[in-house]
Amino acid sequence: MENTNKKYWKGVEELKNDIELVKNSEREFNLEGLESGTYRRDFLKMLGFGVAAVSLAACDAPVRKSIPYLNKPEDVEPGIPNYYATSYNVGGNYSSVLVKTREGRPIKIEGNKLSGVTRGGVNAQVHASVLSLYDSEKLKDPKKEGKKTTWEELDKEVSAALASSQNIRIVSNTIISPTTKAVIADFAKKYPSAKHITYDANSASGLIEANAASFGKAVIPSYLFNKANVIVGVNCDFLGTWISPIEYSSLWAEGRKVSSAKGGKKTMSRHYQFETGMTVTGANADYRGTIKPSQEGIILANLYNKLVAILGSGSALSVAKLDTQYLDKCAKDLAAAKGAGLVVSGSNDASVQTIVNGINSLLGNIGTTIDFGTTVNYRQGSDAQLAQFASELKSGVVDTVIFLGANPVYDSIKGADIAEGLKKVKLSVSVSETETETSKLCKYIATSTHYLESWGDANPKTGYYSLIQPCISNIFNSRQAESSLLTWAGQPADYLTYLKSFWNANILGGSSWTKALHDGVLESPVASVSGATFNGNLAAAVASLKTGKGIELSVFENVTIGTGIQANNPWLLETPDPITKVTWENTANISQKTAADLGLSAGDWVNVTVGKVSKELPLVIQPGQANETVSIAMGFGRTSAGKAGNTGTEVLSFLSGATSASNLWVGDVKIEKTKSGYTLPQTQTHETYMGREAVIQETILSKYVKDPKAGRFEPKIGTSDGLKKPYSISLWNGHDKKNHSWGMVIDLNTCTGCASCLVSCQAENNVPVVGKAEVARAREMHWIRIDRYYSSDAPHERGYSIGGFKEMEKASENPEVVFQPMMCQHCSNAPCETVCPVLATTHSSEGLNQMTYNRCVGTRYCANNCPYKVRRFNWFKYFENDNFDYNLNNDLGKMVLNPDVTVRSRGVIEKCSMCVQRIQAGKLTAKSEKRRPVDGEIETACSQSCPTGAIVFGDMLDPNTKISKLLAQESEGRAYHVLEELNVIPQISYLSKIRNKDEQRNSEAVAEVKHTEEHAH
Amino acid sequence: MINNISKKLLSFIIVLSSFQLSVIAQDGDAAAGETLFKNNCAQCHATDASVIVGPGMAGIEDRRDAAWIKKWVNNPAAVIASGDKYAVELYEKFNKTQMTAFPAFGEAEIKNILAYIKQANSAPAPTAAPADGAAAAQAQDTGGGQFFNIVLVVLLVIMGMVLVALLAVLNLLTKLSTADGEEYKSPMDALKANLKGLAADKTIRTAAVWLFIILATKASLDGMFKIGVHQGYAPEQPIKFSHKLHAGDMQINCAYCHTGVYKGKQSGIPSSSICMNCHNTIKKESPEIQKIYAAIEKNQPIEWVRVHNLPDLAYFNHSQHTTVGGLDCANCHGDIQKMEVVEQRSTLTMGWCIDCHRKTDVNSKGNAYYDALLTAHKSTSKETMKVEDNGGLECAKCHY
Amino acid sequence: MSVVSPIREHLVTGGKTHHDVTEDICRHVEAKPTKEWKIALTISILVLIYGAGWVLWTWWEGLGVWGLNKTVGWAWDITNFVWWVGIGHAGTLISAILLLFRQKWRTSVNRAAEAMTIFAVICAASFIIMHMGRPWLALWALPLPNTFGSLWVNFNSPLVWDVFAISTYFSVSLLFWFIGLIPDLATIRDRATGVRKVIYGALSLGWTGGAKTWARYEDVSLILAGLSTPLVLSVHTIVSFDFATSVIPGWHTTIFPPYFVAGAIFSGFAMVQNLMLITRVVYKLEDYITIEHIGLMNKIITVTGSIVGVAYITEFFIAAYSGVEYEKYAFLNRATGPLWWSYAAMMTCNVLSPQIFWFKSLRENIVVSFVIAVVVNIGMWFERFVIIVTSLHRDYLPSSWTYFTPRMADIGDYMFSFGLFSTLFFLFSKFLPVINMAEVKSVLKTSSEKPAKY
Amino acid sequence: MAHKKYIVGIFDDEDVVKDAVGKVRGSKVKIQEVFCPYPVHGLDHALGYDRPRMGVPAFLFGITGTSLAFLLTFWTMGIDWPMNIGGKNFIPFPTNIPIVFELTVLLAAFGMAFTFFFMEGLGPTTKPVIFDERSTDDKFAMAIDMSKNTLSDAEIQTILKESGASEVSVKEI
Repeated sequence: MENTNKKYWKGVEELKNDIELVKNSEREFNLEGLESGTYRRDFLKMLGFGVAAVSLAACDAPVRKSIPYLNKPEDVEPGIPNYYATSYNVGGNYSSVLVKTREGRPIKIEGNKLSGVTRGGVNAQVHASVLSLYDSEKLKDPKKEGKKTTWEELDKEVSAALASSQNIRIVSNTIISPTTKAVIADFAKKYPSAKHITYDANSASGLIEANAASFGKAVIPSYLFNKANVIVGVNCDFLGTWISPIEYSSLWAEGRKVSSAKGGKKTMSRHYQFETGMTVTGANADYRGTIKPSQEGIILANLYNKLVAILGSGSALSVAKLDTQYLDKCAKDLAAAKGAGLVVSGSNDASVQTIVNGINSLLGNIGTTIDFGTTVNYRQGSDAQLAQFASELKSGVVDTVIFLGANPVYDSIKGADIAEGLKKVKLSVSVSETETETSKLCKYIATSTHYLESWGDANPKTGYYSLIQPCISNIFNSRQAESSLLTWAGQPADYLTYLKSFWNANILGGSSWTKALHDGVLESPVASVSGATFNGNLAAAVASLKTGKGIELSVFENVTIGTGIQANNPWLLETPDPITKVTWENTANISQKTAADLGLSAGDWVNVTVGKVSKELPLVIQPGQANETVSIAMGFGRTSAGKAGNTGTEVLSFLSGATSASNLWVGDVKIEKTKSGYTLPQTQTHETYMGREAVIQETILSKYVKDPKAGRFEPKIGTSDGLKKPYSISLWNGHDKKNHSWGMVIDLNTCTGCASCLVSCQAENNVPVVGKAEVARAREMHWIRIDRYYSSDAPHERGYSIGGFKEMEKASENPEVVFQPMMCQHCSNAPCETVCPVLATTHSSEGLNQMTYNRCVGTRYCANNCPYKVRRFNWFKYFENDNFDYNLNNDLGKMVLNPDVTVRSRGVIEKCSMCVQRIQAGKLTAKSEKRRPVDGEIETACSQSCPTGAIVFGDMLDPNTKISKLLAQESEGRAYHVLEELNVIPQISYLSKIRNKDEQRNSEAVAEVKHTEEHAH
Repeated sequence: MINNISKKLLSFIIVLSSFQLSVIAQDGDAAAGETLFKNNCAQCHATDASVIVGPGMAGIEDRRDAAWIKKWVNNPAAVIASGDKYAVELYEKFNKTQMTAFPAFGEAEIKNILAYIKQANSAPAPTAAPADGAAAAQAQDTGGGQFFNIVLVVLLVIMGMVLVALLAVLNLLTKLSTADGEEYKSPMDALKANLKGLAADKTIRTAAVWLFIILATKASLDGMFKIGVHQGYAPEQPIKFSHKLHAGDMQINCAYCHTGVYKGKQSGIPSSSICMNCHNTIKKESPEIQKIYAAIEKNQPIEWVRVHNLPDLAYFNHSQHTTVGGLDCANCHGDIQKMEVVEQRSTLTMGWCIDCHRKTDVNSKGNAYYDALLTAHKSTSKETMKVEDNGGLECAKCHY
Repeated sequence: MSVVSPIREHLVTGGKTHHDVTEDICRHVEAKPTKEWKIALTISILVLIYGAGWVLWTWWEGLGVWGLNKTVGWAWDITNFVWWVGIGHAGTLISAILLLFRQKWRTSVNRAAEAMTIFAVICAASFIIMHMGRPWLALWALPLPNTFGSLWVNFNSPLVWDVFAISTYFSVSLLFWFIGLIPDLATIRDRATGVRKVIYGALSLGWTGGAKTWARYEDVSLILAGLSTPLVLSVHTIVSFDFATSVIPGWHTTIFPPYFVAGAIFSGFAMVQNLMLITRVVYKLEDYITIEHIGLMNKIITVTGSIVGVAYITEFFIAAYSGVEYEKYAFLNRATGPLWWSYAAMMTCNVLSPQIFWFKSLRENIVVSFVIAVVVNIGMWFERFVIIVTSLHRDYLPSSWTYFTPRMADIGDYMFSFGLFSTLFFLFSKFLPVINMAEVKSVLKTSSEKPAKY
Repeated sequence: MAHKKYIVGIFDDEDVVKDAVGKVRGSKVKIQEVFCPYPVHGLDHALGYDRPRMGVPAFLFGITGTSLAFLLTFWTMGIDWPMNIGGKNFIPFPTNIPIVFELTVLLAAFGMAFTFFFMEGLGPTTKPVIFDERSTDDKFAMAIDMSKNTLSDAEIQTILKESGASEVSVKEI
């Protein structure tokens, strides 16, 4: 079957990239019938060392069985991982990835550095997708009316029904696979009444519409954030969720990196953000203004007018004057950076996007930072199509619907309409991996496969193609969506053949299929950046801007759960939201002032009412939230996601029927308190860093240019010989690191707080999921956390009094934000090591702070004595404990475990090991090849997955490594150790945060806020 | 980048395949070839014309040229697929049994093997001289502790005897000094009296009690040290597979079946397909081998009983010890070649690991990884560089 | 026969003869248990069983049943531990230091105080075991040869120091107590018959009370006292090292050793006071435990309470003077942060409440003494809670700051220690002489010596 | 064992017995031992005993404890298995001082106590020779071993009575 054609990345056989060799080597002996090739399906039975412990006589040790492969696949060697290149492609979100498999089971997703799109970056959702593969609540068989059925029966009945259908609709999210589209086209050929409806849960329909109107191109262009000197985002979370965040993060970071080396890059792009709720993007902006969602268009129109005034070209639009903080400054900077600016809006309102197009074209950004030569396919959904479909469905025109992985009943605004309309159709088929809200209402469910079980391809951008290959054969009795469609279209179901011939005919163009499969990508990018001419009707756009009143509700997509497709993924659920740090549920975020006005305080629950819809959910008082707005994340409140995923509150139903609906906001919201005293499942409850410069060091660009050490805090210890650096004083002689000195450098400037590293670490290191109640008790187990600090209005000097400290504990109304990834610092003088009574934590000669779980007796003294509070205690036995019914508690979920890392038992401490298993494996490879390890060969899970490259890992003893060179440059610049005065000498350095801001005193900033507020009223 | 690494990996594999004799390879091609042949080819091919699984190798150079052989060895499937006439014929002739590919063999290796085949056919086959050095080392290893115990026991016995003798003398002397007026006792009676006296003597009683307590403590401590240690564990296996026959008499290289031993963490229990490499032609009728057939038919793998059980919390990687450390299998597993049923020879306790790490030199010769370390070590110490000196006793080398 | 000196107060009142002493004390050992004792023991055992249930649950489920979290890794467990160890100081202190200072009034109280020490240390030790994530591996904290290549222990760790200090303290206290018991056990033996005679005979090690033995015995007692004095000071010093040698602001404080020792004496005396008053009433030992004793104890409580108060203020001064912002914050946070109430409770109970003993009438009032002793122990519990929890819950990185809320298992496990303590104490008070007869007898005659007056 | 004959004098008061000891010894009577319910200061001196030197074993055992503790800490952490713990030196000094102190005290205390038990023949199986059971209550019993004395029973009894003994009896034990 298909399996034998898989291309994998491994040591030996990779040889001359000759796939045939490997393929045939499996046919070493011609034992007909034995090598049907489905060995991977049986991996549950046949793990290389599946261990069944059987207790025999009481005093004898249990006998452990070793079960070998019956017929060992040549490419699987127990204990050695294989890597397969494939592509993550769920709902239009795309990432080219490598999948690490052990004994035939995928256990980890890593970025594919060969990809020109994602460039080795992976985000939290992609990392977590490997766990979705092992979701024990997935559909195990095809279903008919909720009951198990067989494929033969289903195919027969569906085909028969299709034959008599008059009006067929295929509903899907964005499909970026050209071959899948071809399959749909084939299907439509057979059933000419079939129409393909594409929609997206978080749609860019308005953008495409606007581009069609403005430029005559119904496409999404490429945004070149790396080429922009001034970036302006209006409610556009391009670092978190908008269109292609991995790609944008990487490009954005290019413009944000600075170097303290002599002659090093000391320029940065300047980033303005105007938004309602605080997003990852806003948190990383240099200047951040707050707007109500209804003001998106107005503020842009005002910006346009200001630009017109400065540039003296174009004509001003007639729009109500609205000034917000930093808007003037933004206009000035944009005008100054003409042609190298970039204005983006996340709005789904074509009018708003038209104004954005107007601004960009006024500034001459089209063709410089906005590339219409390479367009992107991530969002193709059309809200109009969906609306039409919903109304057709309701009116009974449509008699057959096939949902291709889509779940519009839950994740579209028309959900209720569709649910109602589905009752009227004759045939409804859901091609779905899990039983969703939509598929529950369908007659048939054609169980489809996870992308790691599927063949496929993707065309994320013009000229960029990539392949999807299965890394495991189907775990359940499922069939991939394309095969199902092909079957019903009366074609051979073998999708691989179809895919191959489609590629040969349309894509490969002479290049090797094998190589493409091996690399995962096939790229022939358009070299030049091209523009388009603006023809939009700005006046009409301004005229059709929607207005809001009262408190406005803004529904947003958050970084972790997204639109809720992977809602039943405990890793994602437990990943704290980068901003609120809330896990496991969504919250109503309101500003400090609005909370005060409404008489709400932390720990309250509120009833949010829009029209007739009213829902109760917990409250978060969010600094930086626009006043008189409430933001709630989508993706939660699913009803059929599964045990873990049915949590939080569904919000799209607030929007159904609202005029501004497609743009995910609605006005006139009522909020009232229902109960109080609730402890949120939050991983960080304190907001500010209390002016502790030893923790966070930051400065502004202009100061940094003058002095690379600007903003650095260098503690000195007073001695009888005067002030001394902390590290120069010691009672001890210390210990040399002779072989390696592993360390990390983390750039606070480019860490966006996206939490990709967190999930990557969780996957790599078998970190248990503890659930909502335990997170609320502050017992999450993550080895790496991302500390998010808000600035405070209190001047630092006032801190030395009770009142001053209290003041510093309060975040500003619209604070500056800094993210600081925090994990074990691997201190050379580790306080934790000294206090362990049983030597369970000691130091290695390579600079690692070693945690030996099996020696730990669990006194927790080390955790108490850790100044960074990075040690985690196993309060319970998180595996095989019914109270923690997550992946560690079912046989399927356990398949995701990394066999190289011990699963910790209860009562022991665990913490970041700097991925010692990877270090050991890398060293072993080097030793076997009789050489020193090469830089980049050994990577930690976090450093490897960072889309912006903010984490650099390596051997600090080897002068040729990236980290050594970086430290050499930054040691007299931005590099600092957190809490340096403690003299613990960490192996982890941080690079201070540089904001591209003008020098401005805090008090003035406060004054300006007040000023603009007055102005606004 | 990954390509680069894999290329390096590849070159490493080549080195690895010829690993054991790479040093000797400089002495003569045939010697290197012999090792290569015995490790990789001898399972199926004889050096003479006789057929084992595949054709005999005598005269191979006359039949085929070196380039063809290399192509074939590296990727037989490709050669067959290319429609090479000779290859196809061979394939048909041998039951459509395809030869294992050895992609790692370069020209040098092939040449060495050919040289060996030539040599083997020209000269009478050299008698195998199995080197039992490892076994001897093993015996010595455990012998140290035993020897000490024996000495201890002998000393104790001697001491006991001396004590008795001294007491007897003392008794006699006392008796002599108080002999007046006391009736003569027969020697037997005297001895009896002595013994009685000994038993009644408080000091002796106390000493005996103490001795007993000390011995009992020692015994129970020893017992406690043995908890969880399964030295000598030799479970019955589902198939009466004899390592003595395969590894000993037939001299099949360990790595032929335990394919992972030089490559990865696990040495690997061979899958049935590996057994079938030979047993689809050899001894098919044996009831034990029929079990393999049955397993394949039922599509159910054979459940071997694991002999060497390290706890999950200890990470042990075979290739670190075999490929990098250059250790023989026998070092830990004992003389498998002589075991009918495999048993656990070593204690496999952490102390045992640590002890070896303390004593063993790093196999640093010719390994660039260690060059700088070795220089640094030599500058500070006269001792050789032990595993310990390179962090071999650190916790996270095995526990993570 | 009674020697009465009219101008001086007596350590033992009521004109007791030596034989009266024997009778009074042995009566409780020899007579059938009283109803009150039975009721008290039953209640103790019930509390013990209830607590043991919680302890078993804690061990079965894991420490997650407590209210601890990632930031606050110790709370009630170590608070209780330090509290009990502190209480355990008074016994040996009374026996040893007062013996060295020849304070004869101690004779009436030292037996019960020493017993209390031992039981308190047992309770403390139970928390050491209890607080471990894997208590069944507690043996690993001892340097024993093993099969792990002989992996020893970390002698740098204050917890290992604790192990040595607590076990030494426990065993030496036990020895001291037992040696003190030998003559009294012999007295009981000589009055008893049957099985009791055999048991008490074995326990009394064949004591006859020869003058030579007594002379050596006195020497041994004195040297043991001499050894115990630094020992008792070292124990709480070492316990304070758990905190003082760490890096956590609020823990890393050089004044901890004296501060902890003073606190330990303070709480220990308060506990002795409580037990003494109870014993006095229950066993009608008013003649042995006189108002004089109570007054003296109260004075010590006031003095140590004030020392502790000075330490609290000194901490603040050091924090402010150090210039270290973490320290400053830690101490301001103690008094004004989210856990301010524990700080307030500590200050009120420990520093303010004992000051009422400046008034003689209150000092010699039994009810007031009892109540204040209880209050002091509550205060000392809060002192440890303040040190442990408020320091931990907000340390260096504000991102990790949390709050601490106890759960039922925290309380249940604490109750276990109370049950254990009272059960042991009631058993002791029934089966062993609660007052050191030999010593009391020795002061009957020499009671003309001036009792200690501070 | 052959029974020995003793004369036992019972005294009621410590001062009386102290005086009596002087008188009896003054009369050249060898006193086996005086048994008291509580320690009587000066009695041992009156009986002519040496100063009890229990400090000697305590010191010796204490020194042993100190050395053992140093050995234990230095050997285990410095020699047998040196480990890098928090960047500190392998030899745990001065961090081993608490251990050294505790072990010193422990060995000194127990060593001395057991020396004492050994010297006095005290042990759980020891059968005490009790001349008068009241000697652990409120009486002082002076035992005189007749076999060690040359004076007659009557003479000794008289001396005892004259010295203030409330009772005098003859016991064969």
